[in-house]
Amino acid sequence: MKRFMNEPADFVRDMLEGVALANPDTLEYVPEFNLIRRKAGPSDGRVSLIQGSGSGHEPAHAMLVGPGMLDGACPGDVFAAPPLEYVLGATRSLRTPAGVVYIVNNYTGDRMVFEMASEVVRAEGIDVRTVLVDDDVAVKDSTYTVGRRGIAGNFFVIKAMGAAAAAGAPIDEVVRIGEAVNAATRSMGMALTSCSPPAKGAPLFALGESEVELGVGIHGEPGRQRTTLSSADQTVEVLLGAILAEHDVNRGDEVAVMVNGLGATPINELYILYGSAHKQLRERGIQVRRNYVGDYCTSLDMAGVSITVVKLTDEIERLLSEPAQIPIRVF
Amino acid sequence: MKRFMNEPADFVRDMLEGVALANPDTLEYVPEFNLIRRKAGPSDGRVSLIQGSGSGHEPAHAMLVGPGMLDGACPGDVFAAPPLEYVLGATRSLRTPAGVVYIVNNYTGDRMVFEMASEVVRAEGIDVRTVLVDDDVAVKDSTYTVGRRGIAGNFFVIKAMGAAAAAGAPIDEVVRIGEAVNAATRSMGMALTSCSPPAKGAPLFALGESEVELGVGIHGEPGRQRTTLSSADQTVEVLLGAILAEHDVNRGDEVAVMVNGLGATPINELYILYGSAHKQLRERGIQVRRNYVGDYCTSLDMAGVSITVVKLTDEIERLLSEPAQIPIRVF
Amino acid sequence: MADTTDLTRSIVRVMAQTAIDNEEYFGELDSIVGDGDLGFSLARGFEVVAQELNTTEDEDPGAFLRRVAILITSRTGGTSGPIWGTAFLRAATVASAAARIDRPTVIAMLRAAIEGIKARGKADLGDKTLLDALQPGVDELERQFTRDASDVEAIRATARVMAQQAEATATLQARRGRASYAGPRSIGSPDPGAIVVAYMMRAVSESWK
Amino acid sequence: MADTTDLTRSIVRVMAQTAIDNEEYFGELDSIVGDGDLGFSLARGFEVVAQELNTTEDEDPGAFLRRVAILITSRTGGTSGPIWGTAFLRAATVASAAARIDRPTVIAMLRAAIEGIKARGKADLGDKTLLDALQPGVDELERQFTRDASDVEAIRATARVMAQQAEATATLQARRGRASYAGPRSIGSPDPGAIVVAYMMRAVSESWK
Ligand SMILES: Nc1ncnc2c1ncn2[C@@H]1O[C@H](COP(=O)(O)OP(=O)(O)O)[C@@H](O)[C@H]1O
Ligand SMILES: Nc1ncnc2c1ncn2[C@@H]1O[C@H](COP(=O)(O)OP(=O)(O)O)[C@@H](O)[C@H]1O
Ligand SMILES: [Mg+2]
Ligand SMILES: [Mg+2]
Ligand SMILES: [Mg+2]
Ligand SMILES: [Mg+2]
Repeated sequence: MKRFMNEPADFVRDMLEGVALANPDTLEYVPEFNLIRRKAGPSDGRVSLIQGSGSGHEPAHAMLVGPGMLDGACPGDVFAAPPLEYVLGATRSLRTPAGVVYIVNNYTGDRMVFEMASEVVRAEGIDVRTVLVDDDVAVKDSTYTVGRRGIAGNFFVIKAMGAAAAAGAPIDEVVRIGEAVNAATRSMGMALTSCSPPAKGAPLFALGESEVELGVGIHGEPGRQRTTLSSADQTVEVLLGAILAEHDVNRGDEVAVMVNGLGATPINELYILYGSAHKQLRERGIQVRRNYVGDYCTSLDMAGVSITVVKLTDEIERLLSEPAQIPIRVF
Repeated sequence: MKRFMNEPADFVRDMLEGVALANPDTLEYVPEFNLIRRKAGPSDGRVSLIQGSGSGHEPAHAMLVGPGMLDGACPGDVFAAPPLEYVLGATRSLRTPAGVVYIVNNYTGDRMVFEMASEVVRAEGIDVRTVLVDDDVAVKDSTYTVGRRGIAGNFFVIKAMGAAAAAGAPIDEVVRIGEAVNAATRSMGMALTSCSPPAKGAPLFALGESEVELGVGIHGEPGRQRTTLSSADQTVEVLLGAILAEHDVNRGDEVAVMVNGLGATPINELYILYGSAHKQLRERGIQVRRNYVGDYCTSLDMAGVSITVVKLTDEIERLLSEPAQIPIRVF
Repeated sequence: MADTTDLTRSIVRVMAQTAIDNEEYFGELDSIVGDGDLGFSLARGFEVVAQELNTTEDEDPGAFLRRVAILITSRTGGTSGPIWGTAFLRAATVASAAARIDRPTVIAMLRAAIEGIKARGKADLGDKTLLDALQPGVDELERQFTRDASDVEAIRATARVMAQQAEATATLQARRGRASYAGPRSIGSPDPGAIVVAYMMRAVSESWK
Repeated sequence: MADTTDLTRSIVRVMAQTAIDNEEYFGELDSIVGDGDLGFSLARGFEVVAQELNTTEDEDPGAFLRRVAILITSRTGGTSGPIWGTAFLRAATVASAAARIDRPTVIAMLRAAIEGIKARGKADLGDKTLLDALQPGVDELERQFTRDASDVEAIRATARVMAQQAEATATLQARRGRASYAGPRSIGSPDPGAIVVAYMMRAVSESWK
């Protein structure tokens, strides 16, 4: 496994430093807490949005910080929820009288550390709330499981909450919006290859010549089954089928669709998949009103894709269309 | 080699269709000529910009069409310059009284077909010009070679010419700007893995466990040498060293820097490289005024990177900072 | 008091060293059905603990363990940070409340740690977590104390049981944590967290003089 | 005239079929030092030529070859489109100007094609292109004509020389086209374009009755 890095232990630090150097006017890097924060910080009247999570999913979440999106992100090391200290440091650095909302992907480690942080900072007088993201339909949500995972759908939750917070919405409203978007969002992924964590320097799992992991998690967690790669059209059929089976999207509805690369999938393949998804949804009488094609939430160097479908209401559509500005940009 | 596609022969068509479906308000797809064109087309008073080249380099060039960038792109099949018919079809579809400029990467096939097209459409009364892009310093430019190749630097040439054309600059001026930006732009790449053309279904070349191809071309052409992968810092040192040795950039100058992924390199690694590049340039007294980190000109599913340095003048900096709108976007 | 403080410090030192020495191996274990970060997370957390051990003064075991708990909680990433931090914190609380650290206190500290993990992780015995090595180990330690075994004997027996039980988690299907996503595919390899506590116990037993 | 038109058509048909049948192999050859698209490009271009052959009326060889040239030029991607299109166009021009397609005219057509390729590609003998098989082949054909060999003899000898010369390009370093980027590393494998023309000539020779 070859990759561009210095010491594996410095992978996250070097990356975050690069992000800050590339955005010197708008972002600041606080190495102590792995924190990328808006230089300006949130103004007093505004709710502050923080996302933790492990690293290795870039652009999520350290590269989603900026006006109209996150106020800060304090990622842990690769695939590891951030230590409590990072979350506390980030929260104290970005607190406002209007309150702080944590956007947390539904994983054991992430939930625990944000729960602990909430206890601590609440005692310091910070009004802190949490919005959980759990869009991955690959995992059944029941009381016998740890529940659905949060994957690429978190982009929409962040985007909508970011727009609401930027407009000065009170904390209850920002949380309501986050929960509404999460409830309207379902995703599923497929891996063509495993990712290789930098420290390990080797793949987490092995897939055969034509084998894929259907429903893979963004940390290389297993999905629903190992199966054989078929055509782009059939791949989309399987993923969309699984998503819509767990989604309240019907003929006549409007949706936002994301075709998300998992790290090593070229954009030409993503557009082939998007074309399929667009046409298959159209055949089902569902209209794609907004689309997102590219890498939004990755799993290091994994070749693969996830598809996300967001059921649009007028409110969600409006929030998604508000301007925002983050490190990930073209020009 | 696993990839998301239907029939290999439909790779380019399916991708272009996806691009058009994702941008129904602004783009149009003309299958006959593999043409992605601005729906509105260039207005009469404006110079029209067309880029051909082979496919497999996405987002270049089919995903760089839009206001402030290209008016159309008519890619050939994967790694193959477009047939004459495509170029003629694109030109006739996008001609304006102000003239048409071809932006051509310096490869034998591309040059030939655009030369032939120029002859034909000139006879039809179209004022057509060509700007060649040859930013890749891996190849020595001498009369005994076919000259430097055009790689990721073409983004800057297109961007600046696009801004000039959008502002209504006459054709001579648009060409002058393109040539000036090309002259101010140097790049070099490095491959960690080979790309695998869809029709072949296997890698074009093989690299060992820790081997890299220094100076690789975007069609998998060999570069300067096979060598061993070292740290990100050292990789940047080698690439920047080679670029600056062939570039008139000196202490006190301002530059734009692009760290371009070749298709399968995750963005976290690109930001690690960017951080190194930023710091190394700073040490040389060169200030990075604009930066571009992401996939701009790829080689299918190749893992690797290229770095581009553009020496900025006030004019170039102004043109690069003008707004533009293309399929590649975040929101 | 100096004695039990020294003892506590030396046990924690052995645990920390185990986490640091086995960073790669624990990462390997976690990469079979998990995400491979366990070794890194524990090593970074316990590294700070090891440093602290070299710089701080003696104090009573409760206060010492609380400091360790805070260091682990605040510096360890992943699920391990909250889980291990909570365990140390609960043990510290029992130690501070006790008049002295005798055998019943040790058992009470360990039971409190176990309850802390269960509460924090919403996990129970059989879910295929470190609990499946820890709890049978503590049961064994208590049994040994009841039959008045020597320290060395008791600790050796505990280490043996924990090693066995850690290996035995291979037969379980994970119901908590990341491994649970693998469903039936989680069967066949032991829980990495369970192996970690067994390794630590073995190291403590080997270091016991 | 019908005779030479038929002959021209059948030669072009064999060339087209060779390009179509060997798409994968020619692509393989081009992927050794090139970019692997040669097979695809030629197959797509000659496919259109083959279709056209089935649908169009008889006409004089010059007009026919001009139509082939335009089809190839307009439908073939890569360097091959302009190169092969130009070659056919130049041959067509000589054919149209000639009173009849006799042996000197055939040689003149082929020489014109070679000059066309040289001009379009700014290439010369020894640059490791299809010229390095084509030109020695035409030299041989002319020699055979001079010594009044039969058509079959002449064509067989030409095919033999072209095959040899195509293989011999392996010893050359590429100075034109994409392979030239490989510098000394281009030595060791034959030029794919040269192999293509040798294959086509062999097919023509085998089909000759
Ligand atoms: N809910 C839980 N309660 C208790 N222990 C748990 C729980 N989930 C996981 N563990 C333990 O934590 C170990 C994994 O730790 P770590 O790698 O830090 O977690 P992750 O990477 O999944 O966040 C497992 O081997 C298991 O022993
Ligand atoms: N400048 C040139 N002049 C003549 N023939 C050339 C030239 N460059 C390449 N060729 C021929 O074209 C062949 C490659 O064709 P093709 O694969 O279509 O080109 P590319 O992919 O490089 O655009 C070479 O094998 C060689 O025979
Ligand atoms: Mg983890
Ligand atoms: Mg080519
Ligand atoms: Mg783990
Ligand atoms: Mg080629």
